[in-house]
Amino acid sequence: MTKSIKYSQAIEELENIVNDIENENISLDDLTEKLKRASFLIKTCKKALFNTEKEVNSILNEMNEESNEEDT
Amino acid sequence: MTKSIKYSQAIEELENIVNDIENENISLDDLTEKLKRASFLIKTCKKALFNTEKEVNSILNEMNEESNEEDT
Amino acid sequence: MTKSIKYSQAIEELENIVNDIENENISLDDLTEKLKRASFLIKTCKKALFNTEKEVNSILNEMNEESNEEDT
Amino acid sequence: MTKSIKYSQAIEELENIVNDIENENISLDDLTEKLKRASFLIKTCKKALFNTEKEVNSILNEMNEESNEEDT
Amino acid sequence: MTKSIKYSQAIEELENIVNDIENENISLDDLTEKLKRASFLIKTCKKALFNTEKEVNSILNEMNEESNEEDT
Amino acid sequence: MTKSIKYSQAIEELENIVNDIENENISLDDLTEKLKRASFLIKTCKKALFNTEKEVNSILNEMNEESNEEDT
Amino acid sequence: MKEDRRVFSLIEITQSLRSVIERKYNSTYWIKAEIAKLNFYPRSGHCYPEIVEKVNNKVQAQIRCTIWGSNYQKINEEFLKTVGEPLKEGTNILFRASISFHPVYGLSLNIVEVEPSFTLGEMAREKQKTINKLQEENLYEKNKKNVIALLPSRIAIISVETSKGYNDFLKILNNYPRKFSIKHNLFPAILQGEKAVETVTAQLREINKQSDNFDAIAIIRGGGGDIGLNCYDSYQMAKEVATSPLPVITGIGHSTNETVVEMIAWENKITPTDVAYFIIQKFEDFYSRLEKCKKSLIFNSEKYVNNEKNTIKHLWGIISAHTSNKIQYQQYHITNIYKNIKNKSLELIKHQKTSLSNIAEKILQSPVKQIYGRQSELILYNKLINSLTKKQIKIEKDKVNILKNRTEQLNPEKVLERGYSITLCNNKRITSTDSVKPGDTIKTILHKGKMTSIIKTK
Repeated sequence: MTKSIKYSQAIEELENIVNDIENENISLDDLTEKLKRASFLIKTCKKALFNTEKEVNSILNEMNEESNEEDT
Repeated sequence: MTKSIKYSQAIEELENIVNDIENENISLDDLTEKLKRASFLIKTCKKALFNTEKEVNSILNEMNEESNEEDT
Repeated sequence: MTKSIKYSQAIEELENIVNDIENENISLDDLTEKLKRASFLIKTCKKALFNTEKEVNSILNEMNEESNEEDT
Repeated sequence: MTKSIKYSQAIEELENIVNDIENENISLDDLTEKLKRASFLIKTCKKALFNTEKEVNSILNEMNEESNEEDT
Repeated sequence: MTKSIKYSQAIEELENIVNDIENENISLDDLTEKLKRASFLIKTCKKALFNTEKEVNSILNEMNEESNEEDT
Repeated sequence: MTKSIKYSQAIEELENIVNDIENENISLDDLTEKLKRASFLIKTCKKALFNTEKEVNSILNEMNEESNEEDT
Repeated sequence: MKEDRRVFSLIEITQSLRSVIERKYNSTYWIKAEIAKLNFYPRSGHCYPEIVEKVNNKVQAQIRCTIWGSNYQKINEEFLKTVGEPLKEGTNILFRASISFHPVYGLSLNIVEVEPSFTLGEMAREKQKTINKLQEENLYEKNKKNVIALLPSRIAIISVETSKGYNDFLKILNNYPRKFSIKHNLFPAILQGEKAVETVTAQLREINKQSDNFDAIAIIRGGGGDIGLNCYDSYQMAKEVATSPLPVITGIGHSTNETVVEMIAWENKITPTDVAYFIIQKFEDFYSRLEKCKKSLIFNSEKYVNNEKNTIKHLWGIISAHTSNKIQYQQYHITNIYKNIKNKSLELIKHQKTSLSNIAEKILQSPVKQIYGRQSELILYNKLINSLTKKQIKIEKDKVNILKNRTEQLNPEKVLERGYSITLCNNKRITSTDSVKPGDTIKTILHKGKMTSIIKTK
């Protein structure tokens, strides 16, 4: 997967896949394909989430530290 | 941040960001960016406050000294 | 300050500034300017009061001396 | 002072000045001027009183001498 | 004084002056004039009294002498 | 008019004068005149008391003439 | 001369009369009558009154009486003592008498006793009659209404030159220390007894004729005791007194009851001395009025002048005091004004200082407060962003996890793991036996491995 897939697009595709599987008769071969894609997308999202959380935490920590510095 | 951003504008932007986050109008993809902006704005405001405080204190001290001189 | 600012006008302007600050009608951006103006006006008024007091005392003393001369 | 200012008028004006100062109808800007006027009026009144007293005393003394002559 | 001012008129005028002075109807400006007039009136009255007394005494002496003649 | 009526008039006039002087109903200006008249009336009445009829009549006539003169 | 005629001698007759009368009237009798004539003989001391009874002034009965000298003195004394008058003509009396007849003197009453109180009553009746008559004629108060001259200097005197009263009167007037001009003319008259009425009345008439020459009439009597005064009760005299245009002053001098004349007189002074003093008093009154006037004139003229002197002094005192006060007050007033101006000016400056420093203080405090407010605002934003961001990440995480779970449940591998298998016929998943018939070849997918079978029965 290239970096070009955005988290929001990934979530959308994932939701579509899950919906499709749940509501339609898909051939077993397709199912396997779809599940593979879903598994990939989930991984992608988790990565994105993980990265974002790391970044956010770092920014928040910075902000907090600053205000703590000033407060103390 | 250039000096062209006024404190009052900065506060307004901050309020908007907070609102957006609160109402989940921001996708995770933009979250980091927005947070960075918010962090920047808060830093900017703090700096502005800090500067104003310094200036105010210097004016007040000057005034105080003067009135003390006259009173004594 | 030029002599053109009257004491009474200065006091009125000062009272307006106080009101504005108290009612938070002033943005932080203008606070320093207003405060500088206030400081200037207070200085001006003090000077005016000081001068008036000196003059008043001198007139009163003159009046008093005369009446003492005549009384004795 | 010209003779045209009467003692009674002077006293009335003085009382008005006292009232104005008491009721703070005078701004600080005008105080010095008013006091100068008051000083002038008081001087005038004292002169008038002094002259009247001299004249009155001379008449009273004259009459007293006469009645002493008659009584003895 | 001309004979045209009668004692009774003089007394009446004096009483009016007394009333005016007592009721403070006289301003300091007029005080000297009033006092001069009063002084003049008093002098006039004294003269009139002196003359009357002399005449009265002469009439009374005459009366006394006559009655002594008759009683003896 | 009989003599005795004249006496009563004379003494009545006298007593009126006496009352007027006693109660100070006359002005000082008239005192001498009144006293002269009283003195004359006393003289007249005394003569009526002590003298012979002839003398009394002449005095009474005199008195009458005088009072007529005064009345006119 | 006829034979059968019986002739008596006078003596026989008179003796017979005498014996008849003495036999018939052998007692004494009380009789009332008026004495017409007294007929008193001083030498012998006997009295032979003629007594009468009158009706309408006509004599209806008359008889001669005898009072023997020895009785007369006693009777007369007693009568005088009680009645104030002696027995005299015109007096009504009540008496006790015996009746006697004397051959020579004829019939007479021998009076042995007189009752004086009867006469007294009769006189009182007469006096009351006079008073009543005067009152009926509106004369009783008439003389009193006269006005006496202020100085009654001409007095008409009715008296007798020889009377003690008149002399007393003159003595008082002449010896009085102040020689007042009092003149008096004597009009002589009898002042008591029967003739008094006539003479006094006549003189009153005479004086009234020339009333312009007099100021008053004085009737003066004295030294005659209390006897013979009932003439002053006579209507005739009283009327003359009452109608006189001059005031009548009486000085009749007695100690018994007031007579009618005295009652109606302008003034009754009783004694002549009092009359003199009364007249003098009028002069004295006038004199003292004059003296009072003189004294008052002397005292009050001087007092008047002195009062005026004091008035002037007082007025001048007020004027000079007030003038000085006024100047002092004005000096004080100006000093006050100066003090006021000074205090108020300094107060004004002080007040301005205070209000300026108040303003300064507010200015000093307000910005700091504002900055604190802004700082805490920023901290609040910081915290909000912090928590909101974290919250959003958590929400996203949850969302992803839910999707992952759902995906995993859809994966058949999980079912196969627990011993289930998938049956395919013609590569299609079958869920019911209806879609196969015996003899069909079916493929079974297990958790591990696949197998192919042929259906025998159904």
